[in-house]
Amino acid sequence: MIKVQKDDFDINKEIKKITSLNKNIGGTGLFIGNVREGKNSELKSMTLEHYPIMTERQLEKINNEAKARWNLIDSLIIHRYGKLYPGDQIVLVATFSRHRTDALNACEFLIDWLKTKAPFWKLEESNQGSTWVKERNSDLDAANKW
Amino acid sequence: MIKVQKDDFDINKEIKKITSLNKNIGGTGLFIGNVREGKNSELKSMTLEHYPIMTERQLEKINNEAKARWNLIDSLIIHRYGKLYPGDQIVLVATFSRHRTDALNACEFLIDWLKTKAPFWKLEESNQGSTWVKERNSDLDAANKW
Amino acid sequence: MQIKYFSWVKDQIGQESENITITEQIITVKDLINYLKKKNDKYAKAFADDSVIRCAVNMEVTDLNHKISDNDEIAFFPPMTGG
Amino acid sequence: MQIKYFSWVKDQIGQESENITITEQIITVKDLINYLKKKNDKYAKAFADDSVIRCAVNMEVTDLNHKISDNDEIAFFPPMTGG
Repeated sequence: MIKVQKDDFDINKEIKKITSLNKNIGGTGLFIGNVREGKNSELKSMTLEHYPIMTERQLEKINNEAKARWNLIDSLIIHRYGKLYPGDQIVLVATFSRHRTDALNACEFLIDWLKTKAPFWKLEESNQGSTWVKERNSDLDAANKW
Repeated sequence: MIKVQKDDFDINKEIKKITSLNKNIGGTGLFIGNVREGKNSELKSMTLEHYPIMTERQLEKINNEAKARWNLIDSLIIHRYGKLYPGDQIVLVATFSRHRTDALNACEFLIDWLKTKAPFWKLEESNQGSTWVKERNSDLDAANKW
Repeated sequence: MQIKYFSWVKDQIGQESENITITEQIITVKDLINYLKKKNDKYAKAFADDSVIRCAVNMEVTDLNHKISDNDEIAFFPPMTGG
Repeated sequence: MQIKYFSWVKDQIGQESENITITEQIITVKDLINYLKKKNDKYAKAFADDSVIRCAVNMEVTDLNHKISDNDEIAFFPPMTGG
């Protein structure tokens, strides 16, 4: 399932919604991304812009790719947009499988692909002004390894 | 932190306790293990036996190994013992880092090592009787790859 | 032709989206960029370096040689930074 | 010497732990196993195949050649299945 939303999420509730439906889930892999404050607490806020509808479609595609590559019982991507503050949750990726290897690999794959293939752009706001976050080469490498 | 307990745990609360203390956590890797019902719903319950004190010591050692190998801000292992039922949570491994790569690798490492190095033994109870779960070669291979 | 802009491309051009009717012949995304660059300095600056511009046609990421038509929704943005 | 048993080793021997005083000379874990096997059939059966037995001395996993003394806590169990 794909959710693109402004609101925060409760990790436990989101996971339980899925694990309570299937008692053959043996392993759940999860990744949660949070807004970092920065070295000298310089970040005041971060605004996530996205491309509505395309975002959902891209996440769906990435999710389908994960389902094709690994044996997953289910998977969940929640991605927030709008104005967020240091410590806030940005993204949750969860993969549910009979065994841990599929869950963990698919989870890493999903977050790696999200980084460079999901149409989000991050504006970092500090006392020095606002800056759009640049693409990182390490993220490109991580996406290309799959 | 290491917790060996009979009681269930709330994933959200456990994660928030740590992320709320440090706003430089950018990535949290998580693995949750659940009791699987089995192909024909044959599993009625599973009793986890452990070796008190040694369990805590071994988990601490494994956790320290993860901290030595990756840049982690914090990490958490919760492992339950006693009688559990299909769908119940058995174990939570959480790794907190500035960046996702450290968090995800350390998380996989921890669960791989737990499988063969944490003194737990699982008794599966079904209508056909009780059987102690055997060591899996794939788990040995996974532990040895690190 | 519906055009959308995101991130600093939007900031530089000064608007999120626009509808344009094109009189001259435009076959590819690249042609559209060249057309826009001639409109004014803002566009010229935003599109000064093609290599940092990414594009989607009808919400599918494409390269700049992709063929486009009047009914397409074209979007321009810098590399995505999700997750 | 305090001895603990877990999982099917415990089931076969029929108890979780015991305190034994050893009269004959025991140097290694292996010697202790051989001593226990002579006690009765339950022990003999539980320890019939060394290769499936794991051991901890004072809560540290060791091999069967590890030296032990009277004050040690020795534990016998099958391979661990955590997680």
